[in-house]
Amino acid sequence: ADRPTICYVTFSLQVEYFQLGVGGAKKAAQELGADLIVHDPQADTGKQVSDFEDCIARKASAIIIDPIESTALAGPIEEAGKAGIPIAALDTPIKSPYVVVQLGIPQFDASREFGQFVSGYIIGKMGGTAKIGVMLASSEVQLARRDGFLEALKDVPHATVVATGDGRNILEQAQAAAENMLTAHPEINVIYATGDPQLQGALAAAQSQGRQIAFFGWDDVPEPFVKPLQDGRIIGFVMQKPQVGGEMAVRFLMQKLKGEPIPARYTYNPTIITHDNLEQNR
Amino acid sequence: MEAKAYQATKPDRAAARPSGLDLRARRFAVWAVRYGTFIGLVIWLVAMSFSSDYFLTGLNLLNVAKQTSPIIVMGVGATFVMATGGIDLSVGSIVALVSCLATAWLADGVPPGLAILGVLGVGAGLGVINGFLVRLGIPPFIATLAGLVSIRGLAFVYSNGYAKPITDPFVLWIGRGSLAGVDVPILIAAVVAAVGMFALNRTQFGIHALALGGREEAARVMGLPNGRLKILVYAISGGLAALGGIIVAARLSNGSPNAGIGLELDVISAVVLGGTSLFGGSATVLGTIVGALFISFIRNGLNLLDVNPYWVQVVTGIVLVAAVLLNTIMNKRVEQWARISASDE
Amino acid sequence: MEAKAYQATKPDRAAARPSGLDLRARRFAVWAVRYGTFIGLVIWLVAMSFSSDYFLTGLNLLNVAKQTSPIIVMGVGATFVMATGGIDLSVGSIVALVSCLATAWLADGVPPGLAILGVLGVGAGLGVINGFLVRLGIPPFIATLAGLVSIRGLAFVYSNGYAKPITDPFVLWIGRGSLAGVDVPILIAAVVAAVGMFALNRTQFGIHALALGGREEAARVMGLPNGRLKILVYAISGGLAALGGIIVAARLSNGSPNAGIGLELDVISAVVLGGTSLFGGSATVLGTIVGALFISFIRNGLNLLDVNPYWVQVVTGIVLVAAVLLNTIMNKRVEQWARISASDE
Amino acid sequence: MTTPLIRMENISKNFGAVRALSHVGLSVGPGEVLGLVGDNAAGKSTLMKVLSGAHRPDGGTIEVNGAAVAFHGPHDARAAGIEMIYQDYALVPALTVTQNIFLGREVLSAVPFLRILQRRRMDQRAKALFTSLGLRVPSVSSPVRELSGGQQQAVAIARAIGFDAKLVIMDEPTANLGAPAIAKVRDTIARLKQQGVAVILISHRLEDVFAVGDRFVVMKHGHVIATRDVGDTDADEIVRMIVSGTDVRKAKADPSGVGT
Amino acid sequence: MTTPLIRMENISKNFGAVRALSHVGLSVGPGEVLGLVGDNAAGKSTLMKVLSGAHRPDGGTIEVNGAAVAFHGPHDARAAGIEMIYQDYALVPALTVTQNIFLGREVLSAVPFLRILQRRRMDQRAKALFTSLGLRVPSVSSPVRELSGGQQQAVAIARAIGFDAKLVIMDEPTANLGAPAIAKVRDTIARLKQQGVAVILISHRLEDVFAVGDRFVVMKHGHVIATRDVGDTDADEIVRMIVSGTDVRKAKADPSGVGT
Ligand SMILES: Nc1ncnc2c1ncn2[C@@H]1O[C@H](COP(=O)(O)OP(=O)(O)OP(=O)(O)O)[C@@H](O)[C@H]1O
Ligand SMILES: Nc1ncnc2c1ncn2[C@@H]1O[C@H](COP(=O)(O)OP(=O)(O)OP(=O)(O)O)[C@@H](O)[C@H]1O
Ligand SMILES: [Mg+2]
Ligand SMILES: [Mg+2]
Repeated sequence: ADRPTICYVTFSLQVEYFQLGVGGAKKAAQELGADLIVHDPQADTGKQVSDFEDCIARKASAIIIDPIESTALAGPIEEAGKAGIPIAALDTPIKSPYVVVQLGIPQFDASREFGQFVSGYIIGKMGGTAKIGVMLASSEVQLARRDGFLEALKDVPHATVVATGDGRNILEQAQAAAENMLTAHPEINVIYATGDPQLQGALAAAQSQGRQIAFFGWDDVPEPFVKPLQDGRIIGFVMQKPQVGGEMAVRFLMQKLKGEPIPARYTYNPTIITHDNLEQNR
Repeated sequence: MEAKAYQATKPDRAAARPSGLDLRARRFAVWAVRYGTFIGLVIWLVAMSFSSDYFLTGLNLLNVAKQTSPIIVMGVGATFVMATGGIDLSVGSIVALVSCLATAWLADGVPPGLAILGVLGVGAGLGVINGFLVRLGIPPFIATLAGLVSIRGLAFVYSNGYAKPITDPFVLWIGRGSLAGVDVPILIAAVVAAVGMFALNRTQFGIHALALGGREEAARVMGLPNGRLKILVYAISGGLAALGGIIVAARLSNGSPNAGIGLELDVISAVVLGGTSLFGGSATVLGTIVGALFISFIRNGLNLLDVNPYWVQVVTGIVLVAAVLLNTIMNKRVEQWARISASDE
Repeated sequence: MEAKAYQATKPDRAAARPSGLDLRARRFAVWAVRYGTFIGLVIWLVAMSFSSDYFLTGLNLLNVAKQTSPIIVMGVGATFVMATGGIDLSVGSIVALVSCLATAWLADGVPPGLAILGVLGVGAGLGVINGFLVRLGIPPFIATLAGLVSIRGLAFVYSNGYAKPITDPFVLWIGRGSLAGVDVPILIAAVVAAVGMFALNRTQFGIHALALGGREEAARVMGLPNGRLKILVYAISGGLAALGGIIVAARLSNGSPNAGIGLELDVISAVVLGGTSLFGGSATVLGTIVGALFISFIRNGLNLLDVNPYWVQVVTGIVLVAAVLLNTIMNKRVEQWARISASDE
Repeated sequence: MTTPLIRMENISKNFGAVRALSHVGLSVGPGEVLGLVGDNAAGKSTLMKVLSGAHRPDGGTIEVNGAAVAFHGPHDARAAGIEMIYQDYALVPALTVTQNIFLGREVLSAVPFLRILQRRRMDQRAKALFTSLGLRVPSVSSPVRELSGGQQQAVAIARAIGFDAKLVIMDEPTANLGAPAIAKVRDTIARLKQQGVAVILISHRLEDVFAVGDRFVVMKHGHVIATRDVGDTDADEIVRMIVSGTDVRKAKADPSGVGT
Repeated sequence: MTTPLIRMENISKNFGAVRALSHVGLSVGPGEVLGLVGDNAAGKSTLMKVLSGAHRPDGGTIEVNGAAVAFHGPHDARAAGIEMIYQDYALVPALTVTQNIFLGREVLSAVPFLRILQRRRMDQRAKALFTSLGLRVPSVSSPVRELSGGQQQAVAIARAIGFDAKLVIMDEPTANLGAPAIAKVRDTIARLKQQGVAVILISHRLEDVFAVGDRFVVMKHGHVIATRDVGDTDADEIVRMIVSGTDVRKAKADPSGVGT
């Protein structure tokens, strides 16, 4: 009972982004002398609630949650709060007095900013005309990334979204969907992908069809994206640095457990990675 | 060709009379195998209570019971389907569609009671379609596999992929409230299980479903309404899947087209673990409850032990095989072995 | 009780002799139903080529063929399993494990040839375990369902959840290269299909698998090695799932524990659509190829038409049911009807 | 002639191109034991399945006690007092003896709509039934799967005759039976006859019909060829008719009828 | 006495608590037709399944032409020239006539290891087989499912006697058959006998054994009770032994043997 136990209920460890977040938290926990327990609900909301409840049952000192669907957790969070367990929420904000700190990037705002970056590219390098394909997956976060992007795009009248593909966050599905989309729309010259598998699938599809397309996308820089960035196929890329979120969540919770004051919100701005700043961000 | 003669090397079994001790041991073995899953559950509970301080707390047990309640509700439906020798793969998708529909209707101001009745009707209606296809002669696996794919597609079409929050207090109460000190999901599961148990063992419908699964041709010539029975069991399964969907949505305060992915496999595993035959003719609702709790407690226990979550999956699969092996194969062998000693008495 | 007498109202069927035209129409109907899926595929191809300019391009057709090749490869294995009356739900998970293993081994400097042989061995070995469990008497659905859960768990344990890129040029060539102008995945699928067709129809093994599925007891008393046959078909299915896993990993240049989720359902759908019986005894590799292409072309066509991707799922399920309905039910009815006219001749 | 218990007239039935029955007539009086004989594929089983409601005829009429009836399924025929003992017994192996005996006509409690079984009542009645029939089973609550072949047959017989049947149809009840078991079946038939129950016995063993039957009906190729009182014929004549497919007496009287 | 074709000695077999066979002996000479009779559950089918390799005995020896053999499965027994026609024919409905006939002993091409079927060759041999046996099927490449019961029996018979069998076992081949079909089975047995093939015929119809058999073997409760040459006995004596379970002649000679 000397060492505090922090429960980390992630989104899905099947996605590298969340693994990095867990990595950051592990680092901080080791440094600060806390036990970190990781639960992986595999993107299943029901399992996430169960895992969260298991954390309450095992009397964790604090809980970090990366919500799959923010509304689903209202009940268990209240339970935890009443049991005196402080909670940190990553990525997706949760309205609850028991969530002592919210960490992450405001997805809609960040994607609108990124959309402005894309608009700049379209106006500057493509004469303001672009046929855009969007590759997404139906999760709350990724839909927000699409909506923010579309908001920014309204300022470029000749840039139109001609097709949308659902990659379901599964690489094979994403690649098949992208292949079909590119076949049906030979005019597409820009692709915006709201997550790793979607971007990777679209890249592979374009490569197999030998198409010249400007790629923009989200999340992290796994190995497969380095070369396309160097080759200039990926023009811009939002790197969220999820490690920061995981690490800071542990730090804030430890402070909270010691009774120190902490901020209610902690936002960090994502970096837009391009060909030029790739090396300093790896 | 080999030319080795059989020798009468084996001892003359029928002549070897077991001693009294031997007899008691045999009786115990039969009993142990028959209630294998139940005993497995008890052993697991005891072992876990020694391994983790948090396991045997009221809070944890209640949590697990709540988590299991949708599986129990849907498992009762699946028990009836399997009693007739069928299978229903579409229940997870019905959960998704129902949770989206209920959320949308509630948001449109439909009174909660009406919305709930409405989605129960939708679930039962989808079950009727499944049953009708099975009655036409499509193998249940295929008919409900098509349902699995199409119905989830409908959930996505209807919700456009978005999950939506539920704010209606009555529905939220279904998911997280309590009545007379008992959590509502647990209460619902208990009522459904009790009604299911009664219907299977004590009503004409239950016997007819078992007869249909036991030998369809005999049921037919005895004048049972096989076609109607098939439609009925799938309708029950669909309706209970909808009820499960309401519980899931209420527990998550959220209607999502991603709800219930893979839930059909949990439900089928629970029913089979409970001892219901995949080939029909023999079914037990009580077993289904034990099977569902077994799966949940294994996950919960491994979680509390901080086992790598990936290993939990591996272990779950192995336990499934081991339990079924015990239930079906050993059961036969041991019962035969015991019959020897019984007739020796 | 009703008291209405039967009247000889129905025309005397055996007496009504069909005209020549009628006969030709009947023969056509039989033929149409027997090759229902194939005709469905052709009609779909023609309809799509009118609806979308991009459909009938070499690029698109090749794309679809490439996308379909892992399903065809795995479908050949599943065809053998279903010939014996079994089912294999574990193939999607084998794809995941194999893709992780191969990627890791390649990263460790194992020569690609060796790594491929190694994972083929792993796939076949897992199949042997499946087959062994089935032989012990566990229903195939349960044995391989446990495999589905456990093997994907192993993939996550092994990879720790991380997807890793593949850079080995030989393996990448398998996914994206071509040989004599033909894409390698298509080539592999063609070779596997040809060997499978030959093995099913022209070898002792194929006939024995069909006999086992057709009537197990008869196969036993005729001295067929039923136990060994079961292990063999699941080993083949596992090995071909591993081969499918290599193609998938190579095509995606990536080994991921998430690969192949739900692939088993696509594979089973393709086999059933092709006309192989879920109950064993009758199987066709050619049909499986047609079934796999049918599913892929439906998805592809609807995508090209910019149909909401969610509707694609709904339609896929409906097509599955419709095709199986046509294949099994109508087939029987129409063939019986045609036999009447045949015996009238 | 008094009204027969059952009168079938002009019954026809086709399976695809196979004409299993063409314009067949048959009647049975109360307490009469009728032996239905004929070569394989003569249509005996099909005719009896029509009578027990398992098949619907393509044409023809059925009368019970002079009133025309239409059977929409085995249920209707059983309600009319017609029971059939199937060759494979048509028992459900996983259900108990009692459950099998009452299958499709369970004794229900008075609670409306709910169709709740009165299990103890049914068990008692099943036990009483076996006692009254002089048949023995280990326990009425053991699954039929665990019974021997002979015991299973006893259950099938009890089910058929335990519910005030007016007519019991037996499809080859003695095939595969040894001599002692055959004797028991004969006893059962004789007892039924005494109680005024009519019996139709399909059998390839003519000696069974000679032992307990009143009348032969000979079928071939979906037609009734001839009818003979047991006292008025011998095995030789019946076999000749089964093989030739013609009524030998008519044939003698009218040689043009031979070789139809 | 010359070496018999088959000699079984001291064969025992238990199923759980049921002692199906206890120390049974039996021998058959070449070309001999042996009628194996007995009440239900006497152990006839079990004994024959031991001989055809379908069951392994718990003890005892089997000799073929004087040499001891051990059958590890039906395959071994068939290789030794022992064929069995099962009561349900043991055909695979979905396979063709040819495929059924050659099931388990397919004609393979010379390519090593690959076990490729010579389909045309097998079709031809199957056709020739049916011609030589005087049996008829519509086409050797039609699935057995589409054949009538009689045609299916023809396939089962052809499979059993088409491969130089030394002994053909028939388990109740005439149950459920009409008179004309029974005559055909008798003809088949007579033809086999002429060719020097031994036949063991299990039948509840004693007249079949009297018509074509040489010797009766009577079983009861897992024991062989008596053996009689056909010329040396009558139906009455056999039936009495089947029912009583004792050898009536021995019983007369030694009254203490009665009522065992
Ligand atoms: N369900 C069915 N479908 C198609 N044909 C059938 C069906 N039932 C019977 N038949 C055919 O109808 C004819 C009469 O068959 P049925 O079974 O009535 O003969 P049976 O006199 O009972 O012969 P057996 O003595 O062999 O039992 C046969 O040609 C048979 O093949
Ligand atoms: N596979 C088995 N498992 C358990 N018991 C069996 C099995 N096969 C046969 N028996 C039992 O062995 C005994 C002998 O049966 P068997 O089938 O050899 O008799 P039979 O003489 O062929 O009788 P029938 O004339 O009825 O065919 C019976 O008591 C039977 O129940
Ligand atoms: Mg019949
Ligand atoms: Mg027998």
